[in-house]
Amino acid sequence: MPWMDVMADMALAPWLVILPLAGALLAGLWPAAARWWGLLTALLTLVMALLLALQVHAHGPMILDLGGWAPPLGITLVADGLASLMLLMTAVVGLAISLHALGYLAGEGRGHWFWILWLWLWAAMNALYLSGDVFNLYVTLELVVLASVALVALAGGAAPLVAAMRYLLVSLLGSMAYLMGVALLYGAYGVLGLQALGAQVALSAAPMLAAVLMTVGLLAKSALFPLHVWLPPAHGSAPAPVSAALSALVVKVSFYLILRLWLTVFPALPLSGLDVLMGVLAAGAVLWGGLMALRAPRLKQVVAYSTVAQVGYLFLLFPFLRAHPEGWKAVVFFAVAHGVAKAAVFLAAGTLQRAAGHDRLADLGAVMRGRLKTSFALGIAGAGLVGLPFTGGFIAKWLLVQTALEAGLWIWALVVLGGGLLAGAYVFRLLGPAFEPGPADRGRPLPAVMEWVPLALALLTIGLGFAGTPALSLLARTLAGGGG
Amino acid sequence: MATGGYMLLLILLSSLLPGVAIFFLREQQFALRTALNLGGATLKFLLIIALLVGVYRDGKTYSLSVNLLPGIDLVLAADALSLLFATLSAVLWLVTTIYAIGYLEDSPNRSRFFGFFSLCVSATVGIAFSGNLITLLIFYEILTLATWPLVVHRGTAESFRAGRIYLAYTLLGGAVLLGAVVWLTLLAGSEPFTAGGYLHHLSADQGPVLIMIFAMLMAGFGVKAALLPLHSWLPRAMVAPAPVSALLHAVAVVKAGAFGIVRVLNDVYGVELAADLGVTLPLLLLAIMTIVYGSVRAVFADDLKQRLAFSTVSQVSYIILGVALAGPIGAVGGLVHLVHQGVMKITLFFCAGNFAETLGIHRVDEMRGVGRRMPWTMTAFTLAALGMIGIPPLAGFISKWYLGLGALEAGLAWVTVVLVVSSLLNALYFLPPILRGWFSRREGPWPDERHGGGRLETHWMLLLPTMAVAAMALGMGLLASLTISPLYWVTFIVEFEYGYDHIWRAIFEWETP
Amino acid sequence: MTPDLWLLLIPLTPLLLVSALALPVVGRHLWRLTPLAVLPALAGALWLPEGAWAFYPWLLLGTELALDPVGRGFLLLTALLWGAAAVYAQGYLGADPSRVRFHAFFLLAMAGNLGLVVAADVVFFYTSFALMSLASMGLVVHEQHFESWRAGWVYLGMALVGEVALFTGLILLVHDAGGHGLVRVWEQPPGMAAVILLLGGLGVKAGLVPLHLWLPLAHPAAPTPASAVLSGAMIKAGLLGWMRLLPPGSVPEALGTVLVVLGLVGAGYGVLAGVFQHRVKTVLAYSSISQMGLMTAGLGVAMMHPALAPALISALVLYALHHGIAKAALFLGVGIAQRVGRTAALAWLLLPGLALAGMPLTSGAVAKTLLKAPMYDAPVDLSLVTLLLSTAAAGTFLLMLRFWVLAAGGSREPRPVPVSLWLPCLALVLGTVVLPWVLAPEDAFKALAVEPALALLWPMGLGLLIGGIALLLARFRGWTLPRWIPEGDLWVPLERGGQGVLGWVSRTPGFWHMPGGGFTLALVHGVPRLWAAWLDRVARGERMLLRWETLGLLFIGLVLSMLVAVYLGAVMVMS
Amino acid sequence: MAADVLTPQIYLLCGVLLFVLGLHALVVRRHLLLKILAVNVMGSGVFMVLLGVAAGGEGGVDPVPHALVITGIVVAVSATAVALVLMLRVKAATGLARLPRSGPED
Repeated sequence: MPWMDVMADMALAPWLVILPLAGALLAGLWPAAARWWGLLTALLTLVMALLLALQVHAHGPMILDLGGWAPPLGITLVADGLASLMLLMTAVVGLAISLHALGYLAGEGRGHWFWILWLWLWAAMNALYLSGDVFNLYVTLELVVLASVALVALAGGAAPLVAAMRYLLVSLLGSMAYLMGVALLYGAYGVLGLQALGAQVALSAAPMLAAVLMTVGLLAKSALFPLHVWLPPAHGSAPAPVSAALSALVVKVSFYLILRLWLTVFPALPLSGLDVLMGVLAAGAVLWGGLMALRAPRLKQVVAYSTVAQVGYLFLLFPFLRAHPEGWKAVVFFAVAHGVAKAAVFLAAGTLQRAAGHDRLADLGAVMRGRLKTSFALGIAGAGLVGLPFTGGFIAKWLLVQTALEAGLWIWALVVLGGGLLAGAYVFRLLGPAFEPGPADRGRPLPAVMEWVPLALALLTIGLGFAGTPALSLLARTLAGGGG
Repeated sequence: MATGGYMLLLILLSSLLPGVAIFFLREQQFALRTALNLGGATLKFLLIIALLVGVYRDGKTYSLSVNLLPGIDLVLAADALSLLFATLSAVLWLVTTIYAIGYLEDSPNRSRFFGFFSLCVSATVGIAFSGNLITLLIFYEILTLATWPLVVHRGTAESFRAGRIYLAYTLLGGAVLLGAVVWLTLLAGSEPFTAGGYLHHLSADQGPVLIMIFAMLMAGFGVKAALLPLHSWLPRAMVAPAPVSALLHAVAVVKAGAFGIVRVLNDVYGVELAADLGVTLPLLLLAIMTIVYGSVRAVFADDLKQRLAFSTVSQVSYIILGVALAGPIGAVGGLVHLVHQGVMKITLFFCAGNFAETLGIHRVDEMRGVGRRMPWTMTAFTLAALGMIGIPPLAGFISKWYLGLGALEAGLAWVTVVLVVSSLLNALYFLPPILRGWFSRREGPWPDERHGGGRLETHWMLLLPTMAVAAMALGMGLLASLTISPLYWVTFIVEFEYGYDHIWRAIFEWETP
Repeated sequence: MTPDLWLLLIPLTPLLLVSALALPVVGRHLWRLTPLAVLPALAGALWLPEGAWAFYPWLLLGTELALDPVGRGFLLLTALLWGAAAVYAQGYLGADPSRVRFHAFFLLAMAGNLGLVVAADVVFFYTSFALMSLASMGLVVHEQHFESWRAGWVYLGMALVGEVALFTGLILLVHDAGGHGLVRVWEQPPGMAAVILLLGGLGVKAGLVPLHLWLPLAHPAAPTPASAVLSGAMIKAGLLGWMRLLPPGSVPEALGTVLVVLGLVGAGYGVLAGVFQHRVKTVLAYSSISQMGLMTAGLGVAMMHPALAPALISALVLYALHHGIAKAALFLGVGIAQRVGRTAALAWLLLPGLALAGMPLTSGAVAKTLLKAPMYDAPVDLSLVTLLLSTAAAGTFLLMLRFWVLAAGGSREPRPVPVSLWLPCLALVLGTVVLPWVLAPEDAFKALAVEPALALLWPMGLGLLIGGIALLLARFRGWTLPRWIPEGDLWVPLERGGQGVLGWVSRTPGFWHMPGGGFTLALVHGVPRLWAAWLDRVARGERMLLRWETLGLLFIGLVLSMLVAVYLGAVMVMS
Repeated sequence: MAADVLTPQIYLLCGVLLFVLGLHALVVRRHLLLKILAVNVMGSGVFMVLLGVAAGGEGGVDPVPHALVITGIVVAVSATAVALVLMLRVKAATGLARLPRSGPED
């Protein structure tokens, strides 16, 4: 198609950072209209992300030196299949979050702070996905963390503040470890670019130590069991759109970074040994998170613990990386499917919480019966979390199991299947109150958008059920690893 | 290239869309809801008739495929077996919808009920039209999702417990199934169902792996088919309203499991390969154990619906027994029981529902003298129960006849002993309610009488469907040789599996006496 | 009317009438039409052409109906008896509130009985047989007394066991033959298993001796018209089934021996047990067992010597006809005897009783003579059999004496006998004399010629002698008949034993909670408790993890363990 | 020469030492201010390592680590600012400038 050719020459990547940043700026300058700036930004960013994905799909990875400066001092933007898929997921979920926030934050005096921070967070995430060197990744990572922490704290009150504080400290700890790793890498090789590092890293002490420090630091940020404890309070007590953004997007950011590092920088390092350790942690996460989700008394806590469990699947990455060349794609697809489904669940939970005035599961029945659309969204997106068919979650689960079996790692296949059972248990626990006898009650009046957005996002998880092939072919346009 | 896949899609949507629409109706919108329900059910019925005409008269093939993952498609296709199951579902659904409208009159949450009810039929028809194992798996899991709300519909602590147990079993089964299907897909790719199986070309040393996968598949489907160690959810799920029990037992859940087993045995492994692998005999033994165990438990169950539930546990294994005999005649018996059991069991559940709803009868010993108060329902009950025992000329007899002949043909004459024992046990738990109903006198009032004083013994929407399915149970046996009978149809299916000459020589040669 | 339609109408008419009973308004009165339901059958027996055959491919698995000479005889019997009983029932039931139900089951059983006579394929035969057996249950328990329930359960249990045995036997036959038409089935000699199953399965119905237990319980319990058809027509279905499914010539000859032995034992045992009975209808029931024994022995001889089979079979048909009519006449007569004076009662019951005992010129004499005649032509000496048959006739007479005594004795309340009672009874009584001369005059005359009256009379004399002695003893020495053999003979100890076992089972709780049930229970109650405890433990762990100290240690620990892991991996790669 | 070789080594060693000290304090100290300071100490350790790296390169001083350290300090300052604000808020909301020892905050 001719327009595709025109597009091939366009530098889309910078806009994905510039647009949200500009949005944040405008929202700050013009607080009364912050929401509309936010919405406009979200829409435009989605369009850009879509175009970028198409472009990458058609022409392969794009590399752009900002301002013509070459690395190491200049900043390079790299948009390949993996990055553009994550950008697209972020944009779609981001638009939904923005729309939902329109209703959720309606009538709140300090609402514009949300928009500023949220667009700032979005810009930071996009920048992170597009960064091509380890130090820029550090900076963007810190930006993500600071914005997220501020967003959590936005809710006010003791619980969110304490949660935010804990989140910040854990994140900073992780960042420091990561930065130490960066320093070690630079000390050893004198370059920062992912590709350049990948080309040089060999089996020796410095990169090994760097890899471990960076990985563990990022593990703390992505809340892998047993370093997950900061997540449930933070995600559970933040405002619903923020919870959605944190659980669906921010957690994926540090996972993405780990994947990038091991895919591009450290392929030369041995994974045997590490894969078992990570696999065990992943299994522990799936089990622990699932059990905690079964016990938590509040809707959003259940969903937060569900994130803890599902992060476990992400770190099956390591066994897969070692045993199967394409294995990481399954995990990435899972990350995308989980992002969409989890956002839908959190947004639906937010709607119910707003309608009922609380989110205690035991007393939520009436509102769930009254707010059918939202309960439906909860159900469908929940099915996505469990991995029931016709949802992206099913395809993701299928890919995970397939990869595991293909590589002969049946034990991880068992973890995936067993985790699905636990997920089934807590998702149906969530839905239970809707089926108790009693009156239906619509609760407090809410803008319609708060009901429609979770539903639309839930339907999108069904759409993802048919997106396996395009997503995989987009992932095939990922920049290959370095030296190995 | 097959065309007309839109027909299949339409058939799915004919229940899906009304179902979704019904969810968002208010409780009071009775007329609209009923119109949507019946309209959808009728439309589906007509579409399936059109499909049948297309397949059998015009020789068309219908299929539709959507890509899911590289090399893996979601395939809907109509072959003889799918049409059999789909027709069963469509017909019984129409009837059950009418029944449910009558049954749930004035009860709360009807919109939700009928919404999930319609989702359930969509999933079942999806299972019927699944063209490969993955599609089957997908709809199978959807069915779990759609039936759970029906099981917990009443919202009592008991129904939640039943729902939990149901989920525990079915999700576990689904997980095992997923593992098996992925594994099989890795070995053999995602092939469409093929009569005679598609695993022949795998090398001989794959044998142990194939056996393992077979066991997993059986465990996965066996959960819903209530095979022996996996049956406990079924009697507990009886807390659901009567139309749901009827549907779970007759068509949807239990049948889906049995249908899956048939598919795996006939169209994935192929009977020949399965027999070579030596997996049919264990399956046969399992089916036999289930048959006997279910019957024994039914004898000791005092609650009418419990008794029917254990009877289902037993009867569904007839289907598995039939296909596990690994011969054409046994397969005829098993497959035809897929339909016959459905019709008879739905009749029994309708009757149980009528008794409970009209007179408040829940236990077998409360049925004294009910024949005089509700002769029509009691007639239907008698017909269906006798059919279950295998008394001619009812549908169950036809199944049992071919199962027996199939056992002899397979050289497993001892299986007939199982049939005999099971028949006697069936008689032991079905005859007492029949005899009490007809010949005992009622002293004192009924436990909870409603619908009294009308010209009919109960609400017409309860009575009419009951009579209709009872008539079917009779007609399927009495007129088994008609070209529209399930038996005739099943012979077509079996023909594809075993080859044309074989089956006709074995079964229908008496046509020239 | 074409044979196609006619043959089908024979079983169909009663079924149509049953359906009509369900009609909204008129249905409640249509039971009065019951006697008319036999008309197609009666007409068919009389006027359907020889070899009438019809095929209905749409019915069941493809149904064949036919009328051969054997079938014609049985059809005539069946139609006559059911017609007579139906008329009788109109008067007998009077204003019974459950009469519609009675007639419904009556018609169903009638349809089954008529259907199995004209059936020419095993599936339809089995269908009709089952319909008859199960619907008769409705007749047996009609009165709803304790006695009828007890009799009903025994009847039903045994009938079902017979049913499944028959089913299995038939499947074996069909499997061997590759088709289920009777002609097709006859082509293959049946296997041993099939023979045994069919012998037993049909033997229940035919009252073959160890399987006869239901008969003496069910006959007295059922309403009189029902007893008449049970004893007159329905138990003959067993005999007909043997003739149809185990035709002489294709079955092993040893089976013939078995049948002869069992039949003769039954003939003797029936008499023995019968004379000790104290109720009229029970005596008649034992008489039926005895008579069926004779017929069984006759069929056994035919199986032993296939050459004699044609003659024996036609004799057996006549015998069945004779016994059916006489026995039905006696049953119906019992109902009348209770309403009239002693003499009149005896008058009603005398002729059929004599016929049963083989009084010359009656159908009994003709039948017995014709049955024995071929045996004299047998290649081997069958004099023992014929002797025993004659002795059995003596027993029959003795039994009849006992019957007359009982029927004439006891209290009675004279009531008017409506026409619907006496007319059918009279018809049957006359039938016992007239029938052989009308139906088979040549045979009847031949029978007269073959056997001198003496040969028929000595058994009666013997019976009279024994009976007379007993009567005299009773009259002058105050001797009463001991109750040596209870009603239902072997069933009584069986029932006691069964009750003992059941009592033990019900006192032993383990039996009522099936092992699986207990397991499920444990699963349902135990697992959730365990589960909750586990969840609590996990939650405590989570609180532990939340402490900064733990978190920091875990962080450091993770760094160290990953270092170790990577190092180990590196070592592995190096080596 | 010995001093030339030794200086970067000392920087590296001190950097690591600072990092570990900071880590220790972050884990052990309960007051939030101390924790925030501990993070800053850790950051200083990393910067020191970077400076050591810059000094250790052949062909003179590498400018890139300096750029990195400057950027890092900017980031650290903003993070510290956010953390301090948050600490004050926590103090205002709970009355304590420390994290509760256990229990989910609900």
